[in-house]
Amino acid sequence: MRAFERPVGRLRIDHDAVAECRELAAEISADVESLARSNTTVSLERACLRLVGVDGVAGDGSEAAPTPNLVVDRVRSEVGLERGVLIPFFNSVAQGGRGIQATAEAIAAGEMTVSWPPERELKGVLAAATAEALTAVDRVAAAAQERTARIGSVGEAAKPWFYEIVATGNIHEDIPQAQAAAREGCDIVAVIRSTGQSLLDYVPYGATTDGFAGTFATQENFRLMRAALDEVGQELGRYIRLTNYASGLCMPEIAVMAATERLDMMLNDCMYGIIFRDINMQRTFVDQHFSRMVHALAGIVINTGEDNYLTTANAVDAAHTVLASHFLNERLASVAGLRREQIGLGHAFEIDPEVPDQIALELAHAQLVRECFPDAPLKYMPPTKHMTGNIFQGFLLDGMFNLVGALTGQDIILLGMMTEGVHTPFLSDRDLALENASYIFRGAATLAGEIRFEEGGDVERRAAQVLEECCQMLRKVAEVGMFGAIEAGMFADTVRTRDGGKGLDGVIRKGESYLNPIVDLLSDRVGATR
Amino acid sequence: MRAFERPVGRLRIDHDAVAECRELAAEISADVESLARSNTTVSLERACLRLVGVDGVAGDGSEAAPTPNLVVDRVRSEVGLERGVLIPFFNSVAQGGRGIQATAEAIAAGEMTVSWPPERELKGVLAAATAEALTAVDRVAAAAQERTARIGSVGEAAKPWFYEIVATGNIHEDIPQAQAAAREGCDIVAVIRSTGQSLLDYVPYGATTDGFAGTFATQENFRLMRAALDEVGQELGRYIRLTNYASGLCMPEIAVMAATERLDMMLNDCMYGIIFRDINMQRTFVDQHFSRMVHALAGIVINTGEDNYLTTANAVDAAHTVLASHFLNERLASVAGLRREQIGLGHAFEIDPEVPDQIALELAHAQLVRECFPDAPLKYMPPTKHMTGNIFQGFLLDGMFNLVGALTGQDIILLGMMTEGVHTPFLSDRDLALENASYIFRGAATLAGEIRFEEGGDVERRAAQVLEECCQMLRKVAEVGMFGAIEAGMFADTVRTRDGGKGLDGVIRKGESYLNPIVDLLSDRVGATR
Amino acid sequence: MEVKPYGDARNDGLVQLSFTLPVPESERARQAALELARKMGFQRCQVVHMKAMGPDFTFFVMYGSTSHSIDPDLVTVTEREFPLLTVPEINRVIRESLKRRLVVVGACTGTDAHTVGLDAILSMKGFAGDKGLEYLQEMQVVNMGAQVDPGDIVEVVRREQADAVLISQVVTQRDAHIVHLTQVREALQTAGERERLILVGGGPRFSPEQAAELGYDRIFGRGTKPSEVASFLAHRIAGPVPA
Amino acid sequence: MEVKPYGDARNDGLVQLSFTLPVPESERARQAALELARKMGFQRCQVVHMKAMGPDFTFFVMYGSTSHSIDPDLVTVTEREFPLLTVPEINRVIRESLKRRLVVVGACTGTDAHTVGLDAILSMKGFAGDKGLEYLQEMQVVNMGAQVDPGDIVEVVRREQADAVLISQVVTQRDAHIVHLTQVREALQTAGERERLILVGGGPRFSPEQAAELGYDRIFGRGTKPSEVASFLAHRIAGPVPA
Ligand code: B12
Ligand code: B12
Ligand SMILES: Cc1ncc(COP(=O)(O)O)c(C=O)c1O
Ligand SMILES: Cc1ncc(COP(=O)(O)O)c(C=O)c1O
Repeated sequence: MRAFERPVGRLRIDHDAVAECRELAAEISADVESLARSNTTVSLERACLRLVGVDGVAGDGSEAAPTPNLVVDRVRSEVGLERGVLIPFFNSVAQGGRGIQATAEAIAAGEMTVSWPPERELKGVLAAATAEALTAVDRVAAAAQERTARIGSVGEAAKPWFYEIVATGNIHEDIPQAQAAAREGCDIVAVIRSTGQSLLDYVPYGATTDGFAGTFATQENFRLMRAALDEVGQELGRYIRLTNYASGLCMPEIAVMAATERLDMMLNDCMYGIIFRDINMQRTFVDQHFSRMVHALAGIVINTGEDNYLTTANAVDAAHTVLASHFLNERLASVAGLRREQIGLGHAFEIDPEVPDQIALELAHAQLVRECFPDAPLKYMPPTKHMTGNIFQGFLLDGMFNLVGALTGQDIILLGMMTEGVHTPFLSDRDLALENASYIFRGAATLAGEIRFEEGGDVERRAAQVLEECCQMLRKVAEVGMFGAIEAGMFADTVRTRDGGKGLDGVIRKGESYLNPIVDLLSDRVGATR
Repeated sequence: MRAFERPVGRLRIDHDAVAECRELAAEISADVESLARSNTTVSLERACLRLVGVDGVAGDGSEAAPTPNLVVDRVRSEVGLERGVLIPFFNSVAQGGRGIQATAEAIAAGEMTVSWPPERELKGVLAAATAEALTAVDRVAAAAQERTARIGSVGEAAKPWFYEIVATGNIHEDIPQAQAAAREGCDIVAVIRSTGQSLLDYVPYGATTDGFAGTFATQENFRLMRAALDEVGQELGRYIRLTNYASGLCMPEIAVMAATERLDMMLNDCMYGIIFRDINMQRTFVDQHFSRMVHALAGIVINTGEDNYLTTANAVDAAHTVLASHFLNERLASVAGLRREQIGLGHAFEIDPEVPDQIALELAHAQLVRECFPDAPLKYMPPTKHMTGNIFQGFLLDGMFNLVGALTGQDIILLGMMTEGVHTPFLSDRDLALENASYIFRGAATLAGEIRFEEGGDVERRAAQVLEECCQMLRKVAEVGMFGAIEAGMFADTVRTRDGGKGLDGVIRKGESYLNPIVDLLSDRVGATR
Repeated sequence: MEVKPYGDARNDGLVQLSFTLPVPESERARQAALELARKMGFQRCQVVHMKAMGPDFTFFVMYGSTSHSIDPDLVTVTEREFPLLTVPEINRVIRESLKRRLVVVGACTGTDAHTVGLDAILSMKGFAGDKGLEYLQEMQVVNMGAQVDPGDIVEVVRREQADAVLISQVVTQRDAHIVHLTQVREALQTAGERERLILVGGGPRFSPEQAAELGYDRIFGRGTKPSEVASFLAHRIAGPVPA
Repeated sequence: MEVKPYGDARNDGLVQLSFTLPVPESERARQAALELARKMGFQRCQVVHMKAMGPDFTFFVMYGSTSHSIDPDLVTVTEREFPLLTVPEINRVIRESLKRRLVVVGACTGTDAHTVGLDAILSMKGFAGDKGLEYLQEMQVVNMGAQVDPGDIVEVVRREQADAVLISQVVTQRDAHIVHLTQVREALQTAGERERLILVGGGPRFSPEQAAELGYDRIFGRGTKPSEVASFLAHRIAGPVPA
């Protein structure tokens, strides 16, 4: 068996067209970038509070609310958020003198008022805030270093990395299942979230056992799973990666929690929330820019969500929309400071198996993405939409997905489950999926370096067509603008309006005197365009 | 989807080595050919009787014996078989004046004596025998014409042809299962035989329901199944092929029955019986030559059995033995008059899935066979030895087999069963296997024309190595001779001696005055080397 | 006539099973699996595959011959209780019965965000060759989309004076689909709207016979075609129509 | 403690099933499958896949939660009743107990021609890293090969004065393996040889607990290693040896 290799130059593609796509993406993203720089959101501000150490909940049961939410809400109502939450908050810290968490709890409980410091004290408060911000940002960077150190001592997993999902809803069932998966050969564990979490405008607290088809993303759940995977990784001599979802209304906060709990990868797309959760587009664009800076510093690899487009749109007709979105996601990721090797573009094997030449077409698509993004740790998603209750045929479809993944050198292989069309994965489904992938990669990975496609043949022609359509689409998007394109339903066949969807009321235009040392430090550290 | 194509020229192979292999095969086969021409067997003689119309059984239950056996036994004991059965038999016909079947029954019952005709009557008897032989041989040729006509009117199945096995042991369960398979997309039905039939020195009679893991090959079973497949083929607008096994102690008789019942393909190998059934090698070589002449005239495609080698030998180490045997089988087939397009060489996907690069190696082997035999209707056999009770993984393995079959343009695809490691196929196993193959061929067949292998890469190097080893092996076989090679266990890791095994007593050296108009006519018609 | 599963012969009763036991892989585990299969009524059981799933679990693939049989003629079947109508027929029925358009409100409720199934039924585009309900001239469709609160559904039902409510549920883990469908029914009941409405549920893991227990007028399962739903609605407002 | 199958939570009881019914594909067929699964003791059954297999049959894939449970501590297990010995230990035991070589006759009987399994046990080459019985200095092995008549086995047993007879059966359709193993035992009994012999059977579809019903001293199943068979033979001629 050869070592992992990213086969490039297997298809002759139009490199001028690729360059044009990148330029168009830059042009299109400009509006989004400036929107992201000129606005803040409640979640972004809460994330900053979390970074400096605010945590906990107040109240019980369904009355419970996270302290960061309560603080931001009070600042918003008493001071406004146009200038950010940190200065008013550190003003209170300075005034009360009881430290960060206690101050936050006091504000949350309504025991302290909040206010913008008077001009003469601003400098001192800013200095205090900046000092804490520095510590916070260092902590994020430290997580990246700890990861590197651990990989060095425990051992790195060989690529491609097999990625599996646990989804029992109960963190205490998730843990043994995740460990079992790692023991059978899984390299990356994703704990998928309970349905509905992404629409909550707060992050639940503590260890949870009551998710539906997924387990709530909480700091404690992150911590428990991280510890469990460190333990099993040690046992196996292979660092096991953990991933979750920085998306939904709390994208920035989840990003921050992931960074500090040393998660390794995060689902983090520039448009997923807009399209699939009807989250307001402005909210999403602001949040994603911040969360990506956090990921950049934390050494987290992001995974984009283009695969999802093909669950609502047709995978042949809409193949170019995936590629177009890749160029946009790439651009928005790099302006947020993510390095090429942190941009795990996501795509998928979603063509209906009834379509003639399905395997050849998938091969063309997967190789095209590889050719366009030779350095990206691509994340390849298995068939989902066309998985039925025929688990035998489904197992085979997953095998062909694995094969195409092997032939085209995809870095991250999300393993398909034969029961995808039925239920969230059983323990045994995951194990069988690993057997499937191990066989295919052991048997065929060497072909990644071997296979050539006929010049001007079907595979090459199909790739050329998709690239051409992608280029045309980006030209059109450049005309109508990013917002206009989404309003026109150009992605995933889904129409969203600029002011529609959830969470717009959480977007606040930054005032002239917006002050946020965390954002500033982050931008500087990761070299994000400011 | 493209039309079926046999991709050739995908691997750069040493064509001089291929030519040398063919020459060596001719050299090696010379002994076998002369053995086949200078001997006859009891089964060959019985087959001739069957061809001129002798049929039926005498006696009941376990005492029952087919009339052709009884006649040949009597001729052997009373006249000897050195000059063949036909002249003594037609001498009796002439004497008794009661027609062929009645004469046979009378001889069988001991009511008539048999003798070689006196010199002066010999010419007349020979003329009568020759007239009947002509009718018989015409009947065989007519079956070929009827097949062509039927295909013309019903419709031809598109290649590759999917081949499935029925094996209930009961012809009346076999029939609906075969029809169900055809309706789901199967193009060729094989009724496998009961265990042990190949060691019977007679062919059972009538419709049978008591086979073990297979149904007895009888003329009536052939007839019933042929009718059932003609019926379903008509319904589907696609001619459904029927196949069985011309091997074992009755190889010539089964060949004759198949020819007259219009079977379309026959398993018919030059060494299978020797190696896997411990049938005497002289018996086998004589029988196979005769049976192949029959197949040649009947337009039957033979399938050779090299795939079996890999069930006892290691599929990587012994890959070249398969290829070497192909050259021998090809040679012995063409000297028996089979046309290139009738020589369905058999090979198999039998490498242990635990072996690194298994898929790449299988691809190399399958493409190499394709390159060496560009015109052969290759028959590709699925994994059997490494199929376990893990039916999911087994289903995937079968899928990869289908894929390699699609990429290398194999003509005949014997569909793997996910339950190969468990039981003879269930109705549903066959249906799932067809779904598997349909998906893979629909999705990937176009790649057969598209894929190239890196020059000097692993696939090409592996193919070169196998060809080189094959050539070396044939050189060695040429040294020790065919008999010596088998005695040395060079095929399938199995040792057999020249005089060992079953059935040697049924081999008779032809006398100077051996007379057999059927053999003569057959040889002439098919252009077999005499 | 009683029948049994068919492996490769009439009434051989052969069934394939797979499951995991929380028992470490061992001969004991194998025997436990065999014994469990026997309790289920299987005879001549075989464990054809056994594999450790980590130190605590074992996965099995088995074959066995069931001792149970079934008479297909005696099972109760919720056959489609309404005729399938063409688009013009449905439009005519609505026009004649209501003298106005039929108002349909659809939603994925609870935390379920799987809209593809509901859209397949409602949207112009439709499903499997059928146009969706929006295509019917005499239907006015309000598609509320994903993750809609029962309270919001009640509100829209009132505002739009809906005649029919269509609820989709795809996620079934820990019976989410049952819980959520029940919540909508209860909210409509509390609001006094249930009785006058045609209440329909659907999703891939539902079975029509669940309608009664859920308090719905009709439940549709996987592979439902829009024309079936439209025909059912027409049937309900008009009573059975002559073919 | 009683346990149930584990899908993705303790004791959820989830089991996957597949089978074919001789009923044309229809809603009736689906209900028949569900009802049959209920008879087997499954609850919350789902037909997740249903496909016509020709006009007369329907194939189903199902999931259901079994109401049965099992206490793995209470199942009877045929644990290996003899210790595993090394090659020198086995040779020593034979030497000491018999003062001569142990004579083993092996055959695939009846119409069975699957010799790979028997060869795996007997031949030098062995299986899964173990050498076969031929490798043991103190064993004298006669491998009679495929499709051997019981009568021929008796003859060779007498001629060679065999101590042990090893019979392989791979084909199981219509219980061929049971029939053939029984024929050999009966032939040996009739010949008066059974009692003084160690009679061993083997093949992939056998289970050790079948020894009693078949009248064999030991039955070995799939994946048997030569060393297990050799250890068993040593154990039998010497009685248990101290480890
Ligand atoms: C597409 C898809 C998604 C898309 C949804 C996009 C969208 N806008 O709908 C995306 C990627 C966003 C997604 C996300 C998730 N998904 Co999802 N998804 C699927 C998938 C692949 C296909 C579903 C589909 O579109 N089917 C096609 C439609 C046409 O079929 P249908 O829904 O059955 O609808 C038909 C009938 O059921 C019926 N019908 C349906 N509704 C109604 C309503 C009425 C009134 C009527 C009359 C009829 C009717 O008519 C339709 C036409 O015939 C399935 C797996 C699969 N292959 O089934 C998983 C699946 C449904 N998802 C699942 C899960 C768990 C999730 C997540 C919760 C995972 C997570 N925790 O992140 C998320 C979150 C979603 C949420 N909050 O609900 C699970 C559910 C498991 C279970 N049984 O509980 C599945 C089964 C995958 C799995 N095995 O884990 N998913
Ligand atoms: C190789 C093979 C063949 C080869 C056999 C070559 C040879 N010289 O043995 C060939 C190609 C000739 C062949 C032919 C047939 N085969 Co076959 N064959 C197989 C195959 C692929 C592998 C068997 C094997 O070698 N396993 C490897 C060995 C090492 O394992 P094992 O036999 O289980 O042996 C181990 C243990 O069981 C045990 N053991 C076995 N015997 C003994 C004896 C003793 C005393 C002891 C202690 C232990 C022991 O120890 C061994 C080592 O661990 C299986 C399918 C499969 N994947 O299992 C089908 C299979 C066994 N064959 C089958 C059939 C039906 C046939 C045919 C009858 C088909 C036909 N009608 O033409 C023919 C005829 C053979 C005949 N007359 O018996 C069926 C049997 C179905 C059933 N359950 O009844 C199978 C299961 C395939 C299928 N699903 O249809 N076959
Ligand atoms: C980019 C991205 N974010 C988030 C999610 C998870 O969605 P949610 O947590 O909103 O249900 C997904 C699901 O696949 C995704 O692809
Ligand atoms: C060439 C050949 N002949 C015959 C057979 C069938 O063997 P038998 O009928 O002798 O069991 C096979 C089995 O695969 C075969 O490959």
